[in-house]
Amino acid sequence: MADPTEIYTSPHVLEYPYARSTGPIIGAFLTALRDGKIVGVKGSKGRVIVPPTEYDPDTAEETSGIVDVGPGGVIETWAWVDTPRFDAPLDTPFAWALIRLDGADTAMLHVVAAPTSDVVVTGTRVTAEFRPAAERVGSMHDLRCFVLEGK
Amino acid sequence: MSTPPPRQGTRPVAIVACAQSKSERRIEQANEVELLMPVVTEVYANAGMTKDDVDFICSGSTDYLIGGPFSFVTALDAVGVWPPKAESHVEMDGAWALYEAWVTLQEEGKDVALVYGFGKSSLGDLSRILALQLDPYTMAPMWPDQVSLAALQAQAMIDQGLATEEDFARIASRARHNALSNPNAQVANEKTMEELMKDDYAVAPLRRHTLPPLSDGAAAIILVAGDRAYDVVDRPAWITGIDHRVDAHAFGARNLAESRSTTKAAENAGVSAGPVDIAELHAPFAHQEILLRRAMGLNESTVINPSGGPLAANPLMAGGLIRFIEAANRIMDGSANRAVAHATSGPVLQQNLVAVLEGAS
Amino acid sequence: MNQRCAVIGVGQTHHKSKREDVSIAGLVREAAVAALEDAGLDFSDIDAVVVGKAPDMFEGIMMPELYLAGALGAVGKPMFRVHTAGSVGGSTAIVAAHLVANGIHKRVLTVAFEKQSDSDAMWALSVPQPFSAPLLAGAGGYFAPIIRSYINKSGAPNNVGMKVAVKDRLHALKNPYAHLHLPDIDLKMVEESVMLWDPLHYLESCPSSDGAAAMVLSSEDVAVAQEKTTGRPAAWIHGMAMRSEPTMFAGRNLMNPQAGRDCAKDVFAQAGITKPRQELDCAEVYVPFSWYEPMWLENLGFAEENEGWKLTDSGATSLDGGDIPWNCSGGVLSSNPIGASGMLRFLESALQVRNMAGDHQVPDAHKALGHAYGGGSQFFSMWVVGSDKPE
Amino acid sequence: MAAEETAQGPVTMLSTPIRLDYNFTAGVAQSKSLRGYAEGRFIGQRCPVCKKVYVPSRGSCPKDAVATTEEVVLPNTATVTTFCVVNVPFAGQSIEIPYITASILLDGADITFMGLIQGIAPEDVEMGLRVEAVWVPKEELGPTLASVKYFQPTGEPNREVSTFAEHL
Repeated sequence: MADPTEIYTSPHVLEYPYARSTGPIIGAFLTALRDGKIVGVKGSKGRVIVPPTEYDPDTAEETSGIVDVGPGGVIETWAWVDTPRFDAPLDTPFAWALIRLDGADTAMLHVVAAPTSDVVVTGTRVTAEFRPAAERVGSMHDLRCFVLEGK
Repeated sequence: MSTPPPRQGTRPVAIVACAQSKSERRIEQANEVELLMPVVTEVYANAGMTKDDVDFICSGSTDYLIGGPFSFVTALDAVGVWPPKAESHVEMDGAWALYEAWVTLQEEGKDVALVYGFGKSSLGDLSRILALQLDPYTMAPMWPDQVSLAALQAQAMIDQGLATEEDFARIASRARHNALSNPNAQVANEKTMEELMKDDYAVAPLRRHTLPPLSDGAAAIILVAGDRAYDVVDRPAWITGIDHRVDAHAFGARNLAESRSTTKAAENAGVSAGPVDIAELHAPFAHQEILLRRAMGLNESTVINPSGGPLAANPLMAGGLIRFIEAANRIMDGSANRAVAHATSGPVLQQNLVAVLEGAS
Repeated sequence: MNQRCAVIGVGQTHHKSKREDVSIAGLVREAAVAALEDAGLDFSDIDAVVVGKAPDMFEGIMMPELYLAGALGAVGKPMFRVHTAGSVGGSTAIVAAHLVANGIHKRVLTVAFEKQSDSDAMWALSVPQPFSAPLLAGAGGYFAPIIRSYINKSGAPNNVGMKVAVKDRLHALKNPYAHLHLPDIDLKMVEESVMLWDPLHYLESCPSSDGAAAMVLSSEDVAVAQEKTTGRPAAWIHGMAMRSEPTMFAGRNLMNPQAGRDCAKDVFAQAGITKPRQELDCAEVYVPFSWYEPMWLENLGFAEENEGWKLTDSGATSLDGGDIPWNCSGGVLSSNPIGASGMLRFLESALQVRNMAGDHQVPDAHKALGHAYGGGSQFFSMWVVGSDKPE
Repeated sequence: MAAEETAQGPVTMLSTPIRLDYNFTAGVAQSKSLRGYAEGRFIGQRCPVCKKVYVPSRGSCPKDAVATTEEVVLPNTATVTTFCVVNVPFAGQSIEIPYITASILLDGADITFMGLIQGIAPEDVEMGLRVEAVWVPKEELGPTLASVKYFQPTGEPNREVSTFAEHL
């Protein structure tokens, strides 16, 4: 007989390979990443939004005009991860950071690879490090990480 | 009795009864129905009502906590929507379900509403689940976890000179102390700021004590419109102001160290129109309390999170509604005259709801 | 309702199985921008945004309205997210309308959507749950046995469902936004389509669509002003209601749920309607599987019990000469972006009484019903709209 | 992704696989039903208010909103109240199509649940068909409704639909 007080538990996996159509603006951004570049889009009053969206997030007005930004930029804020989660973009200690790319008016979320936490501070200049062209498919992961400029 | 006039709407609405489960890291013996049913039963008992007294029911929950569609549907089995009831559900914290109920009770003839929220954070990997709230093209594919995002916000506050790591620890110390007198709290102890500062970083600059616990829990409230509230309780907690606002999702496009949505909601709710005795702030991470307090313009005379707040117990989807309960209980028992309840949703405080609760003079 | 509330603008996307030309934000903006243009307003004029959609697993985004806040002009405003299963599009419209009718806001944008092609609705609705047998086979697997019960009980001829399937697809040919355009549709084509969930043929079932719907709801003063500005009439809400009952309980009437009957009774009482078939000019009713037309004809009081199929059979529900046309837009059987499907019913009822439905317009329609249901036929939302202001 | 690598046109699609791992808990009431399956029998629960028997029970009477605590062991025999023949393929499906799913009303129960019917040709199934549960071999029994392999006809005459109309 089964244990009359046992509470049954069971693993449950929810898994699906979502495939998302990007539309032209996000498509242009991902295409640029695949080509080893970063682009933004012009929003209301000409401010440059990165990553680009079809709309200016503050006014909802339609955006237009893809512009090149980066590959260098400045750390606006950061969070140092000593023990990366299994699903983190890097498996060695790194920083999540909001990075304002040169030519952009908004900051983008990505990761910064650095040897130690003390070299990652707000205001630090970083530059994009892409994966090799053959590995790039048109996703955020084409941009492997940012690294400290000149290091 | 002189019922305080509401700033929004035309009909005064009050919280008259509350119930909540004790928050726990993992409630294995209860599925959602079993978690919710005692809470709903208790709130009816506290109000001296039955399900037949209720004109409207609204709940808040999310499918992703359980990993299957329609989790709110099975939860209805705990509520007894028979004969059929006017009922609705928001895929938001229960605090927004309360908002919808408050709107519904503005209509004459709809006098009593049941509101509930429930969530079990223990079933999955909450940080990974919450990453699915992020922009699906440019953020979610990197699976940023909620602690790291909160740390970005905390660092922005430090950089802007708004807070220090010691401030965060002081808040956590006070929250745990306050939680000692809260029977529903999960994290309650006496630790000084100095002791807490010895904690490791979870994600720098956030040390472990600045993080909320993972909680399973449920909460329920009965709202009554008009003078009928006095039939239920001597001192109803009148909702004299309530508003909610959302910020841009692209948090690289806003100053993470401020919360414009909170400021606007607090203005519309009339927070500064009188002294605030206590405020229950839905600040899951310690630094967010400082941020929210600034955003609402609360001064030193306001007691913040006397229950211990989300740092002591934080069941997702019920956490905001519990802030209403903790604030309302202090109006109903006479220990406060004017209280603020706040709820948040989305990454790094994207969406915020603020309400002012008052007792009759 | 404390105050009058009107629909002053509507917008919808072209519904397709895959809208591969847009992102999710692009899809919802298409409907929202169209609704604002119809209303003669801008995003900046809007006081609050109410979003509805069905389970988040369809798109794999938890609470996607958070990500959509900027796309929908909600930043700095109240934004609300409703989820009441398949009825959500209707419930969302009602939640939005309450904000106006109960005096909280003057101009509310409400949007519902589904981008099902990002995943697969059959998968999302049939995710095997622990401890249960893997028998679920989408919504059809749930509803087909109930339909069999109805056929048995009512004594309806077997081809009534097929007649609904043909009629709604003929209607869809007159609606440029509809997903399915089947110019050669006839009974034979339906009969020869695969029997997916016996007794339901493939063509008696709804498609899976990408699409969005949006409406601008306003207070009376704004509606009157915008009618003058745009030259387009408003649709006035005469009644609205929601009802729910549990998924399963002993003695539950699955074919004719009490919650649906109660909801209809409430909404018709508010609108002063005692004989819906006579007093309404048309209805947009959530019929995802053909046989739900005769079943809902009974549930909503258009026909006596076991008599609903006779209305369908006689052609009474056809735009082509029927006295009470149902689903002139083609209905859910012709377009089914699940989260938006209910709102499309509400939206199409408003279009009819505004006399703006184009080729699928019921001549001179003054009063129409919008209806949605969801879950295990347990969540209902309905409204009645009219071309005249309610008393 | 392969297509994108070969054709270097603009990117229009993004693949975002999502996997979430959960540890589902059945709770007290459902565990009682599940324990029954592990023992090869149906355990229902009776509502203390309306006295109706729920199987499987989720711990409450959805109508009366009270906990159902009294256990009721139910037999293997049942009536098919209604059914459909599933002939639609979909992702994650584990049974070969076509198959029959039926609303199963166990003798002594007051609600139906979905079950698989085998041992009869689809065209011969009718409302009111009498069936019995066939369990998986004893060593394969587990706390899951999947312990019921399927239901098969008992050979008894069909029940009149009018005798179970309240369950439709």
